[in-house]
Amino acid sequence: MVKKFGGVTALDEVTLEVGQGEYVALVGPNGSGKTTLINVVAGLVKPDTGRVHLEGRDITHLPPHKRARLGIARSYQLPQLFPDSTVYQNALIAASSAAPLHRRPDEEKVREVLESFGLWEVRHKRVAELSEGHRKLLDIALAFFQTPKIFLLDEPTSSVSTAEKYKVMDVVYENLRRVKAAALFVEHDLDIVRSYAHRVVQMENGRIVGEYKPGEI
Amino acid sequence: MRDAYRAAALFIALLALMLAAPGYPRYEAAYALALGLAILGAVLLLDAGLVNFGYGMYIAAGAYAAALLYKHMKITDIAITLPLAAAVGGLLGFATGLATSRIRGIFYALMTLAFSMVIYGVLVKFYYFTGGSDGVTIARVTALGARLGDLHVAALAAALAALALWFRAKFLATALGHIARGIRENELRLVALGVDTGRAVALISALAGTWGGLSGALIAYLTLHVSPDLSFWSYSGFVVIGALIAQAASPLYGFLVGAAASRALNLAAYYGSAYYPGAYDLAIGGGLLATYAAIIAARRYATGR
Amino acid sequence: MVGLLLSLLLFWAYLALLSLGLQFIYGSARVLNLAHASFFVLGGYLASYFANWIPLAASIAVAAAAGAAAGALFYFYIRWARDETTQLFLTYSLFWLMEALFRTAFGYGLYNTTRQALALGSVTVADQQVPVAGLIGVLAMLTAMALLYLLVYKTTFGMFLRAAVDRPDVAVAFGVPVERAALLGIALGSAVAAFGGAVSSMWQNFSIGLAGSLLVYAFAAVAISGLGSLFGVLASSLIISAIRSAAVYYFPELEIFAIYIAVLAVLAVRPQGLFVRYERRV
Amino acid sequence: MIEARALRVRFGAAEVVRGVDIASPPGTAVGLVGPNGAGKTTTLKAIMGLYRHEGRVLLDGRDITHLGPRQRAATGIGYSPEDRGLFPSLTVRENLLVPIKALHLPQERLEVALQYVEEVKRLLDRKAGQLSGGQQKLVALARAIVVGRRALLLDEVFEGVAPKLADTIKLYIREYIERERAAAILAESTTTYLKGLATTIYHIDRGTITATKNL
Repeated sequence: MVKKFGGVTALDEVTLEVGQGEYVALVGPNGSGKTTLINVVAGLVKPDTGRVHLEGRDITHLPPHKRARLGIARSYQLPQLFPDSTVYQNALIAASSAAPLHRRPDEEKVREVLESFGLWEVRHKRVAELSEGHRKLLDIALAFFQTPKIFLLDEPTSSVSTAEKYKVMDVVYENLRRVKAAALFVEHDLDIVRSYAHRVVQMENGRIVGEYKPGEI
Repeated sequence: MRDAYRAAALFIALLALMLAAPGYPRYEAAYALALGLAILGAVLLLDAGLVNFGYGMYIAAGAYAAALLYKHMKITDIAITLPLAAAVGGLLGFATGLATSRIRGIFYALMTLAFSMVIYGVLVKFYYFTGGSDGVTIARVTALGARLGDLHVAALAAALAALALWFRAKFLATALGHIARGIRENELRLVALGVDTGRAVALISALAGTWGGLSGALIAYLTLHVSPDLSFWSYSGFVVIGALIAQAASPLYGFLVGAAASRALNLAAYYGSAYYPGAYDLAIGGGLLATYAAIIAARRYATGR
Repeated sequence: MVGLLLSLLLFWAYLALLSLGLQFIYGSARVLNLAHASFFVLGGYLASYFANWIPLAASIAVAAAAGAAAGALFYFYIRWARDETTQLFLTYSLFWLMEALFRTAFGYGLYNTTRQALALGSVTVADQQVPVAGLIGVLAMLTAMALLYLLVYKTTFGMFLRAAVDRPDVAVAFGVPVERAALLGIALGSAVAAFGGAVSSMWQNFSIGLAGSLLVYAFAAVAISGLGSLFGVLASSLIISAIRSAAVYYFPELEIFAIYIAVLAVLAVRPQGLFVRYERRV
Repeated sequence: MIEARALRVRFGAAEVVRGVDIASPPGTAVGLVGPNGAGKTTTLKAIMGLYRHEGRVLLDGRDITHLGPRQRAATGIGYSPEDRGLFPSLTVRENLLVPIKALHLPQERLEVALQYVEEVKRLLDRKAGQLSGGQQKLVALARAIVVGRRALLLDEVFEGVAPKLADTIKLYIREYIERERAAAILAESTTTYLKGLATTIYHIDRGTITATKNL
């Protein structure tokens, strides 16, 4: 996989595989291509050369919305929410993306997902009034209405206080295990990486420069 | 079931109004309800954040469908013309929806405005088919053979308005209704959640066009005359003002409030133009400015508190 | 044949003068003005009005100056628009308010300077009588284009304009007077529009309702060229003029219809327009 | 000497910078290090006057809090934004000329910048939008030097840059601030390239300085 922006080589011959239910952490300095790799897998960015496969099927040319339906879920470093709506309405919109257009979205599932992410108590709050931790959790929870096969987490704990970091990660992982989804997550905090990753991949200047077990870092 | 009861209650209330009101006020009330169907259509698009400045083209599509069925084939039965008018409006809505599936904001407003002016041009220039700028006059309206008087058409307007209320309640509750809000607030995230927003816009446009077509047919049967002006700027201007007021007034009943306000503004302009030639232009320009400023002020007051 | 060619050139000049200002204002202040055609029409009205008392050239200059003043007023009006939707409603309302102004100030008459244009006489080209006014029109368009090009690419003010449009947030930190650049950009764009209206009043009637139909043509030119490119709009105006000449020759009713088929074709293939690099995607 | 005292920045209800104190004496550079979202960029933008802020900003002891970004640049503060922020459709020469013309700086500032960042000499006639990431970093540094007679505010200037080029940039910055007695604040997510350049590292997390280490 190679991806260039103007003169910048964002991804240089990157090959990466994430197994069924495996949690892989991507580490490396800013600008080493981690977010670009996630955007390529999510379909936001087309690679210059190289393929993207999901369970053996080549999805390189599928648009983002088709990939999401196949089970590629993602979250964002800066939470991407529906700003003028409440938490409950955000969840309804996400539930509607998985429902037939003429039917009502599954409000039982809305309650289930919000409860499993500890957001049920704040469901009537407007998104602007949420704490940073809750915004992060909602951003991730929205992707759980498509029953993900693999979850692309872009710095799930950035700008969240250290106390809340582990609370956020526990909730995320409890839900990933529930749906038996794999995870590819970008993380700077090595303690988080050590406690949650099966495998650690180090990137620098668009290249994979090393793979380690969590204990080795 | 609550939606059905609510719609039935509205129908009975409106029917009573139509029976009680004398000739001219009844005509105005029925016209406002007909306009309400169009404003509902425009609100569906506003739900998705799409400001359609050419909405009049869907009204014209429905009105001319009814009028030309009469002019060329002498068909006057609403059991045939109403569904056809709705279908023609819906098709036009779907086509414009596809053409604008990836266009948003000012480009969308300008593109829809341009489409309506193209259709206005076609209606004016294909004289031998459309009657040109003189338009088409409808002599009779019937239902299953029976001739309809203006009271019957007013009752029809009440029934369609009730149907519109039922539809609005359903739309707000269905996935497509929530997806429309998602397109307005964060379309990129919606795509990442698995929604083909281009197709959703085309569907919403088709629904908007269908209601526009119905509105057009009803207006044709109320005024018994159609002209290309329905697709001209000024008509769409009044629809946009009504839709803005509707969106601000209430998600469910807004289209009725917007219709009343927009019709009142139109009448004020009509009577004002006797004293001041620019009354229509001022009504639209000034009306829109005042409405938008009021909405911004109200929103800022609500969030600012 | 020369007649057809002249009408093609005249409409090209007419449409380019109208669309250049619209494009220049978007290029210098990120404002897409729905009421832009009204500034063009204002120029036509004013030139026709003043031409009854002062020489044609002077009345065109007065019209252009009035356009610049109106543009400056428009800048202070549009500054309130923090987002694209507000900009849309403010400019759409302005269109109607200017229609009301035209109706009251100029009434329902036909305004033009054809009488003064005839006085300029005509020239024989390939044994065809070609009115001097037409040549002046085309010349005016090319001059306006050249002046705008020189201003944007060869002057310090032009450099500030381009920097302010590329990155307004960063330009401020390097001393670029972003607000003043937008004010002057809008005033100049409106002056070009009024100038265009004034010049084309030599062969075009100005009356109530013209601004509405003109915007449909100007938007087609901007949609085909893509937002912001001056050269692009010059080329797209020529394309549209050619389509119009062909349509008027074969199916007069289909003229505007054919133009918008072209617009749809371009948007389907290159949504950001033929002459613009970056994609204006969703 | 560029200083920020009790700097506070608020976006709506959220306070993003919660009382930050930073000082960089002339001839030295200091680092502002923290993870993404810690408030590094907001702090630099506030010092540059791009965001309204509480607290005071001083240059060589003079209080410039009341000045807007344009006037602060005119006092000699050069800024390189987080995403390099060049003007893509302008040539490199024009990118450097914009502040000179807009702030009425002496023409020599261009030569000064090219003297310290030599590579940029070869790029003057190219469109800034078509340069590689590394080249854009160099031009952004040069443009900051053109304005930055008294201080440089450099946001993630080493981010995503190959090690060899990062060392070159480090050399240019150190040479400039020492010879010209200018101050510098470098916002970075790690300290890797700040060793041997910054005398003090301010660690920042969620809008507050959590630790200050002298290297």
